[in-house]
Amino acid sequence: MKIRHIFVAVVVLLALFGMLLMVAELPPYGSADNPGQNMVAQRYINDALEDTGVPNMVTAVVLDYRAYDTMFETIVLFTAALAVVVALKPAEEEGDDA
Amino acid sequence: MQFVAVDYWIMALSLILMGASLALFFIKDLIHAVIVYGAYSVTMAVIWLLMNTPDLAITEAAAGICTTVMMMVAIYRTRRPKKGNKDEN
Amino acid sequence: MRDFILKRMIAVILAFIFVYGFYVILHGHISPGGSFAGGIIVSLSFIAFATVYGIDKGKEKLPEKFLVWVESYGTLWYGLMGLVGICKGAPFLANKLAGIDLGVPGTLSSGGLIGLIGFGVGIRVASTMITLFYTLMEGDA
Amino acid sequence: MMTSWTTHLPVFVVILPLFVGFILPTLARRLRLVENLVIAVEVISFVMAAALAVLLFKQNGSPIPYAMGGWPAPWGIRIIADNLGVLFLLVIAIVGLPIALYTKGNLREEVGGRSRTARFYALYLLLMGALAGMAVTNDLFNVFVLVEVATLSACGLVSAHRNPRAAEAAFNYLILATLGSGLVMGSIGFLYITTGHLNMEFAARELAQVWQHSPHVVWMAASFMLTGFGVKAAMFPLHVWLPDAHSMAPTPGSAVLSGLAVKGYLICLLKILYNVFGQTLMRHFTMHHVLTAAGIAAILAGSILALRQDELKRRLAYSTVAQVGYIILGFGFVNQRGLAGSLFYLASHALIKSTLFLTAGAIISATGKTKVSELAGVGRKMPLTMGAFTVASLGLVGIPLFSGFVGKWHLLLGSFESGNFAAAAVILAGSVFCAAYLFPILRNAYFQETPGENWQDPGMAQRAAFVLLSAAIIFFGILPTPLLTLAQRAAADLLFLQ
Amino acid sequence: MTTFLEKLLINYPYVISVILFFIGTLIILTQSNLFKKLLGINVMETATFLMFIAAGNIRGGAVPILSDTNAPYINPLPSALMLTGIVVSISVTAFALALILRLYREYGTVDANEIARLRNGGMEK
Amino acid sequence: MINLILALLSGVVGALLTALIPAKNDRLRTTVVFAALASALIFSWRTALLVFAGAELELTFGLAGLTWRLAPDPLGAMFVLIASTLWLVAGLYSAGYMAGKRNLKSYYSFFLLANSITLGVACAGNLVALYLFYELLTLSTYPLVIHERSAEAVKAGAKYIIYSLSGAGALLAAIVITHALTGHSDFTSVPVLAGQTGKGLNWLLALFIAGFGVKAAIMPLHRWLPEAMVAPTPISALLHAVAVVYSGVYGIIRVVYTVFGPELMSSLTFAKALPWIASFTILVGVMIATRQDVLKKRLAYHTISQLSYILLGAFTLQPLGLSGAMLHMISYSLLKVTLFFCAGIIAEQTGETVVSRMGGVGWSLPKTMAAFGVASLGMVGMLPLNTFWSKYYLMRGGVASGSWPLALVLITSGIINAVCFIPTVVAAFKGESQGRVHLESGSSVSLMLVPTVLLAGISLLIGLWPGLVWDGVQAVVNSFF
Repeated sequence: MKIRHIFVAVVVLLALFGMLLMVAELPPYGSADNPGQNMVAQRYINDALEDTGVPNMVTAVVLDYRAYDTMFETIVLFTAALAVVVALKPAEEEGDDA
Repeated sequence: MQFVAVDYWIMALSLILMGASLALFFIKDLIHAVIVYGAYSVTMAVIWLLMNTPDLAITEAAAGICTTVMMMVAIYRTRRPKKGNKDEN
Repeated sequence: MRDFILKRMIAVILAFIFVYGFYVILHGHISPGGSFAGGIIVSLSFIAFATVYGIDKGKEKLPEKFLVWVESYGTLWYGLMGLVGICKGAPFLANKLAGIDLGVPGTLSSGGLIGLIGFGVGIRVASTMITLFYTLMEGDA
Repeated sequence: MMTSWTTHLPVFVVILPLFVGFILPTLARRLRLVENLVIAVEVISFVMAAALAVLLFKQNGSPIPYAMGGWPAPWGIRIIADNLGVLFLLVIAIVGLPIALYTKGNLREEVGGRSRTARFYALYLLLMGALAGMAVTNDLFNVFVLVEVATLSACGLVSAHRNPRAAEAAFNYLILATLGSGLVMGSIGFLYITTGHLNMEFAARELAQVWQHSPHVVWMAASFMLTGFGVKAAMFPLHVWLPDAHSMAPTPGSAVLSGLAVKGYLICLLKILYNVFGQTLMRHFTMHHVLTAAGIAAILAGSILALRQDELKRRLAYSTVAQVGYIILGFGFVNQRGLAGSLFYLASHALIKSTLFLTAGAIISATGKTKVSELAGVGRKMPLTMGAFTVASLGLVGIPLFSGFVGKWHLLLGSFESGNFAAAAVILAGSVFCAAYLFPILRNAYFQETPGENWQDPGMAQRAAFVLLSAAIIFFGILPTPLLTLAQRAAADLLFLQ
Repeated sequence: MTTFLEKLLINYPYVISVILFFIGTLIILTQSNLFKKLLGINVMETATFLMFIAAGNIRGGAVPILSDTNAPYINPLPSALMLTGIVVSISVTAFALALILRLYREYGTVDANEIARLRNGGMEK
Repeated sequence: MINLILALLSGVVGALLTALIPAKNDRLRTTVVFAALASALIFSWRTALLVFAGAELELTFGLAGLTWRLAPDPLGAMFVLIASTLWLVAGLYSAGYMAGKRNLKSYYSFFLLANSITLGVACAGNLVALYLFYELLTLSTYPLVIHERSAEAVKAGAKYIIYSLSGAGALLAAIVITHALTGHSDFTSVPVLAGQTGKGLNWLLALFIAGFGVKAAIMPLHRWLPEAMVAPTPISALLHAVAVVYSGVYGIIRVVYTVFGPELMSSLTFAKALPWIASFTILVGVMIATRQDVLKKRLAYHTISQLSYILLGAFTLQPLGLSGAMLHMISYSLLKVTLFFCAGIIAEQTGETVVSRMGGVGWSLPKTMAAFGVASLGMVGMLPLNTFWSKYYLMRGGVASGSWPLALVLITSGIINAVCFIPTVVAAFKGESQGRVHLESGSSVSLMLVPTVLLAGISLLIGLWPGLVWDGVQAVVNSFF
């Protein structure tokens, strides 16, 4: 068990080092000209009100621009509810319908 | 790149985050661990608030509480005295 | 747990939590928050109720069968809102393109389908959370 | 009206199973209706997938895009029913129908009461919908969400079995798969931060310009992506959850997990590797060598582990590890033949492995025996079941005129084209191993003394499922052209050959 | 030409999220208590969320709700994505808790090693 | 054309019918089996004669994205003749040997199926079809190997199938490479790989030889063959001394003459090593055979040795060598089947399988032992028997190819063969008659004896009048040179 833990720790530390190398190459945090603030974000910011009629851009993105994702998001929650019931409901309970 | 006050706030709060997450390694009592996680989650929500995303901050706060409550419930249920191992985690 | 003061306190606070949750759901598109956070807040009020007054009492108020219906048809509601677009000759999940009136920005009824979808999602998130809680509380007896 | 319905096909094929899945829990009292609904959904899905394929062939393989909500590509989510997607949609539809038939009236023993069964069906349909979504998705974050739906529903399917060990298998699966999706999400995050796009085409275009400034980002994104999907798709060293999960799940669950779910993750990985990183970056960062090495290791290790199992379903589960190796190996060849072979092999393995699991489940429930060594004489008592098992085994070994052969043939062509002779040797050795772990089952079943017990083929629906599956295996072995053309075009698309 | 450490300091939210990510991963991989594993998953996922959100943030930017500020609005896309992410993480947590409860019902413990031991012992019988 | 199809189908149809007939109905099954064997025989002969007369038969299918071609040429026709004739004889012998034994249904079904598939191997018109039939042959003969269902049989079967499938794997790799190089693999008068250059061809040849060499039992790949002798005697005689192993030998000749072609072969380094590999197998095989005490094992190792005679002839790349190979293919098959049949009769009648305890058997079973003696003489290569001619041409071929030691190898091997078999025959007639032991197996001696003696007679006839088969042999040789 112990050896496995050490192995895991070494692997994770190596990966951590790689990640730090990577972080140094990422565009600087908080800058207004990051790749993230490109035409995609600009359209969400500038046209959201006109496109969707809501001032909250996050909601505009969640429920309109990327509504397809959000549909799957609700499905994830639905799946979890189903799975929880399947996992915990006793197998023999005839006539019971939840 | 100049740091502003918000940055220092975030750094300070992130120390709490790291402390809380490291504490998860060592805390034996699960209830305590979950409480620590709740604190972690609220701190995270505050950080997100500082990062200009109030939507997420609200959601994370709610979700953190929800997670904490569910875990509490589950932990209490796995502590029913069965075979006398009441204090075992 | 079965403390009198606690029960009274909760009874008062719960109403506020409940109403606040619905506020968050309904104002998701004009202020911070959203249907998901609001749904959780609504569910938390019920969870608190069930915790304090006992799960059975909670089930009296919200039977599991009802929750299943809300969950299923709440999720379906989202899809049906998407189909509105198709019925109007626009793509799936279209809102403005489907010719829905977007209303006056900043009001509760604005945003066309967004408000409707958000409300459905909020309700069903709440019911799902309550289901999860019920099941975890006494799923395997 | 006709045209409008066909333009909406790519989305209908995704949402139909989902919509029906939503309402199934409320119909728990009427299980008959639920079963018939599921079968109907599968039939309609098949028709729609076939219609999409016809449409695609009519326009010579140029993809059918669909902008969700009408928002154009970089802003909204645009799904694309291209050759790859339609190929996988067809596979889902062809495999899904027999599995649905198999479940008819057959879940009581493994799953339990009505509400559980209804939810099992709902989870099954959600998984199908998520897989269909993966087939047509073209958006990085959409991939993540679909992967999550698939993971949760797959875990739900595993945990639906009454056996206590199923819960443990599901938990391990859930933890590792969530770790995997955390890695995938991290990787998507890196890509998003550097490129600012989530749409695969735009991200690829942007990445091609910026990757030289941030090679480590590409490194980490690629390795996270490979590890994350590797965990989910059971690439060899990361397969630890698979044997438990796939052997503990209820039989239809095992079939759909081994046959389709793993393939869905592989399709997503393929899309991201080739559509976002592109073959230039793959070669530059030697990702193809990693894939090839992982494939070789998986084939050898999976086969050897499978040989050592005595429990039938576990043996099949390890066999999946080995067969996933073939597909990964094909991804690593980075040429059209290898990719086409890999995709065809993916389709053929989906058919074959679901047949194997379904027949194994039928045998286990009829005989009550789970060990390979105890199954003497099953072939005589359950001719149809064992016949389907035989067809699938021959297909998996790669006997000509069964579907596995076509895939192996093209994989071999690909491996020679990329000059990778070790891979070719491993592909062939894998066939021999495959024979070594499957043929003893057949030998026991046909050439051992038949016990006097009253074992019987399962009911009509199940038999229909077996007949359909084995017919498909033979059909695609003899006339692979439709699928193979799709696979070749998909490979050309992925490599940007025109 | 900024040095490596300076770059790290500029990108400190990413560093934090990376560290948290690995702490979470380590908790998952090394802790045998199932609840701890679950907490590890949550830590890991929130770390990823943090990374996304930091990617969308602009220092001195404005909340992405239309108002009459002059500050640039921050990118709403990562927030939208992370809403989905939070739902996913809560779903996973709920399901994992259900499985833990079922495992507890079957084995009477919530320790992975213990469960493995009990199962193998059960198989020998 | 119709002859070819009927020849191929009669075995399959017979197998299906046999599988449908109830297990108890012996009489009906025998009828069906012989009808199928006879029709296979008749139509194969007609096909073969058409081919020898110069007719071009060709059937093409486009399946699995590949072209599958059936086109027998003189070489294939020769194999068709040998296989279909011996199959009927072995069927006759089986009727005697297997009478009253268990699992007859599966035995005859797979017996007939293997007949069709072997004819398919012979008629295959391109590598892909050849591979298909080659693979199917493994699968259809596997049940015959494990016919006894004993642990030993199962182990032998596992070994057989692993070896064969590994070989088929190497073959598949080779075929895929050939396909990638030329885009087709049809057997025509122009060799498939004609005009190709490159060092890789050596490896390709090695892959081909390894693929077919497993069934042809070239020395390092031979280990499955002695083990497969646990099968019933007709199966050992027909499949593991003739049909299955000939499919390997046939495949190698195909590869050498139709895929690579003599010209290309003579330029390859590996091709120069091949006669020596064959020689090694000849000598070592027969030496091991001499040390075996169990008769069937001795015959098995002897088979390994003799198969390489044929290969040696083919590897000389000389018309004379190929003539020798063809002649040996015919002669050896007749003699080896005789030997196995005798071994089967001895085992069934006296219960004796070990050579050292066969003293006096000759007096109990005079006709059998006489046939055995004739066949033994043939294995040595004595004059009145057909193998004399084949060895003669093999030696001439070896010398013509410029390596006179090859002739020496053949002579040495003949001497060892004599050491191997003559003492057995002599011992059998030494000592007292042991009396006939009647085992209660219900097997019929006369049904076993007739084919045995018949084959020995044919061998003598060919030995005395080799012109009987010479035309066919010349046709094969002319089709390649």
